[in-house]
Order: sequence, then C-alpha cells, then structure tokens
Amino acid sequence: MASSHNKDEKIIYVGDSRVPQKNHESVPRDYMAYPGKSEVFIPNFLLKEWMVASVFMVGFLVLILVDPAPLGEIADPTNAQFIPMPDWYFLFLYQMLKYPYLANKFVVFGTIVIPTIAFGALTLAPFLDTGKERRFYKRPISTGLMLLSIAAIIFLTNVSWMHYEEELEAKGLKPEKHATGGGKKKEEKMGVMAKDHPGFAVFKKATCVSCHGADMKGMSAAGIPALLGVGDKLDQAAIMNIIKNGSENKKMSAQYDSNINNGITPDEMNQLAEWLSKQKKTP
Amino acid sequence: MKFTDFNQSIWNETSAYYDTCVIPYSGLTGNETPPRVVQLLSGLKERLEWIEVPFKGRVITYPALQYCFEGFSEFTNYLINNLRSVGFKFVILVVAPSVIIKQECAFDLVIDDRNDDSAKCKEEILQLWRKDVSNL
Amino acid sequence: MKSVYSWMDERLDITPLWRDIADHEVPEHVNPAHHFSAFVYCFGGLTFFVTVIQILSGMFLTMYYVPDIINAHSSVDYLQNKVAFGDIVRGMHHWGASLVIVMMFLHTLRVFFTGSYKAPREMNWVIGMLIFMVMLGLGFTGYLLPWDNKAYFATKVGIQIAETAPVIGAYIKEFLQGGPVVGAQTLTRFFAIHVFFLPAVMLALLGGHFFMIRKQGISGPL
Amino acid sequence: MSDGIAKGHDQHTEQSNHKKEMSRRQFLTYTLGATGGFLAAGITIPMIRFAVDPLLEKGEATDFVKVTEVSKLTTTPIEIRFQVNQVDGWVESNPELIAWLRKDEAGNVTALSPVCKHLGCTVNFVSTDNKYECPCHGAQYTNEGKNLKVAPLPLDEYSVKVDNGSVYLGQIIPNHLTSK
Repeated sequence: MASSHNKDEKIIYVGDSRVPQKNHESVPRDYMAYPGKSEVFIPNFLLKEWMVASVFMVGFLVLILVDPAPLGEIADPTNAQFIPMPDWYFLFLYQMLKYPYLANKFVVFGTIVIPTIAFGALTLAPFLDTGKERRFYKRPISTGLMLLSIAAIIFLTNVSWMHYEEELEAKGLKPEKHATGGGKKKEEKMGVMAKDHPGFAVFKKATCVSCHGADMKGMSAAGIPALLGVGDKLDQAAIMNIIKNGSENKKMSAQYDSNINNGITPDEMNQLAEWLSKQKKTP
Repeated sequence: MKFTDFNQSIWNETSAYYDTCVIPYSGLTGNETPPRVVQLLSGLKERLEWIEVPFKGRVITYPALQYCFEGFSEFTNYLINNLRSVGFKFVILVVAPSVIIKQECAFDLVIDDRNDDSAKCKEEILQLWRKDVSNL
Repeated sequence: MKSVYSWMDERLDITPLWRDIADHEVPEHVNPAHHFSAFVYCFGGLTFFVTVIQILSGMFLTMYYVPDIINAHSSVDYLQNKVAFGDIVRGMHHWGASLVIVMMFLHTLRVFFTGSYKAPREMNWVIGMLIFMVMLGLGFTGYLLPWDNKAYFATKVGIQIAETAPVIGAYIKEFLQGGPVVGAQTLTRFFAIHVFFLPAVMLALLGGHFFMIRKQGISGPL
Repeated sequence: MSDGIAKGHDQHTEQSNHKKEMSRRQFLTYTLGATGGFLAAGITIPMIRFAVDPLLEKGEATDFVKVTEVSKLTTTPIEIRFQVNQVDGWVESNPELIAWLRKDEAGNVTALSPVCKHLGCTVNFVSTDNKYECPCHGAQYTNEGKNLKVAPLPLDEYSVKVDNGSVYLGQIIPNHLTSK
C-alpha cells in the first residue's frame, strides 16, 4: 500500500484548505482492558460469525423448501366466514383486546395505554435502570419485570392461537394456504376419469349434474364438494349409500328415488356408482 | 358493435352505416336451474359472436330480452316499429339454443335452432341485406 | 485486484476507512470458540444477516409484484408458482420476516440480561428499540401486499385498532387507509411505506446502531 | 481487498513469528472468502435465477405462430384461422385470428388481416372478381389489400416468416405491399 511504503509520494486530499490535516493514524480500540485472549475481527472472528451464519442459512433454506409461503384466496371483503388473524408476533396485542377491562369502553387501555407503557418503559430502560450493576441476577426488579412480560407474551400468544384453532374447528374451516397456485395446478391435472364408462352417460342424465356440475368441480362457495377424486375417499358401496340416503351432514338429500322416477334404471344407478368410485386423482 | 360502444358524437358521425339491430333473446321461463341458465346464456353468446364479429361495422347489439311472456308477439312488433323509427332498417332476433319461438312476429330474421351454424347464419344475413339492395 | 485497490487507495485514502470498520480486536467473552455460552452474542449479527436477505429478496420480488388490488394477488400467485425459484424467493421474504423478529427479540433479550444497555450505551439501546418498531411496521405493512383474505382482514383489524387512539385515531385511520375503505389506495400506501419509507428509516437507524457499536465497542464481560 | 487490510494490520501488530503468522492469516482469509462466497451464493443464486427467468423461459410461439405450409399456397388467397396464445405474466389471452394467405408470382408469402378498415367488419375474398369485398358496406380491396372503394386505408398485414417450408405469422402491421 502506498500509505505504508512511500509516505512522501502520497497525496492527502483535504476538502477545505483551512481545515488542518489530521496526522494521527486511526488507532484500533484497545481491548487489553478485558482479561483473556482477544482476537482480530478480520479474519479470525468474522470467520466464526460467518460459520454460524452458514449453518443458519442452510437451516433457513431447508425451512423455505419444506414449508412454502402461504397465499390464500384473493381478498373478498364480503367474506363473512373469514376469521381475521394478524401476523403471529402481533397476536399477544390482539389477544389483550379480548379481555373485558381492555376492550369496548376501555379499549384505549388495550390499544394505547398498555402498549405505550410497555414499549416506552422498554425503550427508556437505560434511564429507568441506572444502577451500575449489569448482572441480571443482581437486578431483581428489571429482570423480574422482563421475565413477567415474556411470560405474558408467550401466554397471550398461545391463548390467542388456541382460540383461533377452536374457532376454525367450530366453523368447520381450514386456514387458506395455497388456495390458488398449488391447488389450481393439481385440479387441472385432475380431470374426469373413465369417460367411456357407461356411468358417465348416466351421470349427465341424473340429478347430480345440477349441483356438482358437468365438470364435477362442485361449488365450494355453496359447500358442494367436487366429485373429482371421490374414488380416493369412498368406494362404490359408500357412494351408493350417499345416493340412496343422502350425505352424512344432511346437505345432500337422498337422490335415488327421484332419479328412478326420472326414468333411470337401477342398473344404471349401479353403473353410476361404479363409475364414480373410479374417479381417482391418480389413474 | 355493442350499444355501449356508442356515444352521441360517434352515433352522429356513423349512424348511416349501422342499419341492423340485433336483439338477443334468452327465452327463460323460470323453470331452469342455474347451471342450465349458464348453458343457455353461453349458447346465446356464441350465436351472437357469429354475427357481431364478421359484421362488426354494420350491426348493433341491443340489450337482451330475457324471459318469455304472454303477448310476446305484440310487444316485439311494437319494439320493431320503434327501432325502425330510430333508423334501423333490419331487426334480427337471436334466440338462445333450444328455445323455440312459436308466435308470429315481424323480425326480419330470427336466428334459432334452424340456422344453428355460423356459416348458415352469416349467409342468411347477407341474403337479407342483398334483398334490400334489390328492392331499391 | 491488489493494483486496483492501490490505485483507488492512492486517490481516496481508503485504508484508514477500512481500518476503522474492520481492524479491531474482539474480546474473548463474546467469542463462542472460547465459551460456548457466548453464542448469545451472535443474535445481533444474525438479525443483520436476515435483514440483508429481506432487503435483497424484497428488491427481487418487486420485479414481478404489482401493488394494485386487481393484479396484486395474481402477480404474487404468478411469481410464486410460475417463475423459477419464485417459491424460494418469496419463501425467503415470508419466513425471513418472522425470523428477523425472532432474532431481534433474542438479541434484545441478550442485551437486556447482560445489562449492556447501561451507560454509556443508552443511546444505542434507544436506537435498537426504534429499529424494533420499524421492523414491526414493516411486518404490518408487508402483510397486506399479497392481497389475500388473510392480508385484507388482518389489515382491517389493525387499522381498527389504530382508530381507537383518542383524538388522532380517526386521522391515523384515514392516513393509513388513504380512503374511506381498505382498498386500492390502502394497498399503494402500504406498498410505498413498506418499500421506501420504512426501509429508508431502518437503514439510517442501522447506520447509527453500527456506528455506535464501533465507537463504543462491545460491552465488557460481566 | 481484504489482503490489503490483512497486510496493513500485520505491520503494526504481530511482529514475532512473522512468517508463520502470515500463512495462517492467509489461510483464514481465504476460508473467510470461501464462507462469504457460500453465504452470498446461497442467498443470491435463487434470486438471480428468479430475476432472469424470463430470459430462460422457452419462447414457445410467443412471437410467431406456425399456420400452414408454403406448398399449400397459391396466388389466390386462402383463409386460415389460427389461435395465438399470448401469455404476458399472469395475463393470458387466446384470441382466434383470421388471415388470408397468398403467394405472389415471385413466391413471396403475404398474409392479410380481413378486418375492414372502414368499420371493422370481416372481409371475404371473392375469387371471381379477384378482390376482397366487405359484406357490410361494399368496401373493396385488391388481392394485395389496396383499398379500392369505401375504405380509407389498405388492409393490414401480418408479419410473415417462412422457415423450412412452413409459414409463421406474427404481429399485425400496416400494409406495406400497396405502397410499392
């Protein structure tokens, strides 16, 4: 380096000629005050940091590959079924608002007063906790308050999550994960199978079409399931049972007799059930 | 073109060229299930495209008649007269597939299951226009 | 490489700058190679690492993303499912957002329990807390951008909560929403805040944070 | 760059055991570089692949669509219908288009768009007159698309590419045959 070898040749630029050039070298900070072995930052210590970062990154990439980022259905402001949930790190604040003295009339406490006090105290911690002592077990008040807050955060987050899961179960909903992307790809692959089977002709004649649709995709908004891939879940006998007696959740009523009245023979109904049982996702 | 493609100034400039009016008719009775309605309307839309695309510069599609009703023929005669008074020379009714018009009415042409084919339908319209020229 | 460096150094005298940034000693008590328990001192660095990932992946995501209520969802769907490695890049940004909060939380706890926020490092602690809040802001504004149901309803709730603030609540709501409802204008607003305003604030704060660490050094052993 | 720092550092700290320390330091520096490279690569490679994806996407018929063989064309125009699959990111469209193709005396393939330049009806080729005629208001065009009656402009063309005996059609462009 020019600076270390030929000091005389080096031109030092000083922006303003009235400012005197500083001649002192920047002196690395001396850590000799601390006992024990210290280490240079580059390369020794940074290498260790980067080793940790490498391990961290591999774990991070594995997480990404295992669990892709979710994307729900496009926002529908009229969807009254949807349970709003903030990101997980806001859950404890959200849960707090569900308690009587922090909600409704007193909502200002939950939304403003408590968070402001908590965050304010945390921000101003160095000015509130001015003692010289640094070890946490010698600072019972600040340590105690912090542990209490952490416990409260964990507790509230957990309660909020449990509550959400219960609500989902009560409403019979599933959290939207890959509503469009992944789902669409699979559905496209999944078509109506065994189209030359006589049951397909019966299906088109029968009452099935008016709800489940000619493409057998059902109407998810109205709670009518798709019949594509029904053979993976039910066999011929189970399908026949639903046709004869209606579905378990009573959403679909018995369809057998009305079809017989429409001129479909019992043999054809059997063909229909057999054909439906052949509707599998994978051939 | 669709009636929505016009505003007053476009109409002032080009009305001489648009002498044919198309009325879509879905002929619903109310007995249809929703999927059946979808099927009917998409069939009707397809028929409309046979006319709208090749004859874009001469025909205008007006808002549709959706349900069948008593007195269809009187009403349509009244409608046709009014349309002619605006300046349309021809009024064509395009009917959804499998809907049958039993009553007499004064349309210059009815597109229904009898001429259920893009080429046939185009030919009929051309004939209609040619007839007009020969009348002159 | 070396000659390019010397050429630049001759003109700009950058060696002292590098010395300032890189040339210092790290004491034993923060070195996990000496005491394994010193791994707690890595959290700050890892937070920074994830922040860098967030900035980079965010920059790349905007190559495909559109902040518009009609196209936002389709563009996210497209970049995630149709573009090669789109699931990884979006995954990085999505999971990175959570991880950065986790890491920052752990870093905060480490600083708290080692009492490192005490004099003379009070200012750095305050700046750190500001960074924490900016990060939460980034999380809140970023959540809306894919414009799916989760995004929409969570944001609606968030804005309702902001509205409860006395006196200024209604104004905050109006400001965040940009209109009478959560909709097109909210999305563009959140996009601008998420992509330009908060990152700018965060970079400034991070600069201050690092400057103070170099100036004051790491806190001594307990 | 880091070499420079390392060297600069040497000169004012470690004096003893100079040579040995140098090599260890160098080793650490290289390992540091490698680790840094690994970190940078792990993060940026997916992103860069993500960014250049449009370049690597197979350009399947994005610009030109194969419609027919040259050998099937004559000096009399024939009507060809074809679909273009236009995918622009998440915006997809599949319009069906019509072209009238002919081969002129010199063997050049031309393709005309049958959309009348008057009011947008679809013109047809009438072989008895050797003209394009519009059913709506009687506009007429030559077989090269030159406007004869009613229409203010000649018919548009498709850009044509002939490759290995096949005809490919691309964008619609203003007619350049008639200006010659």
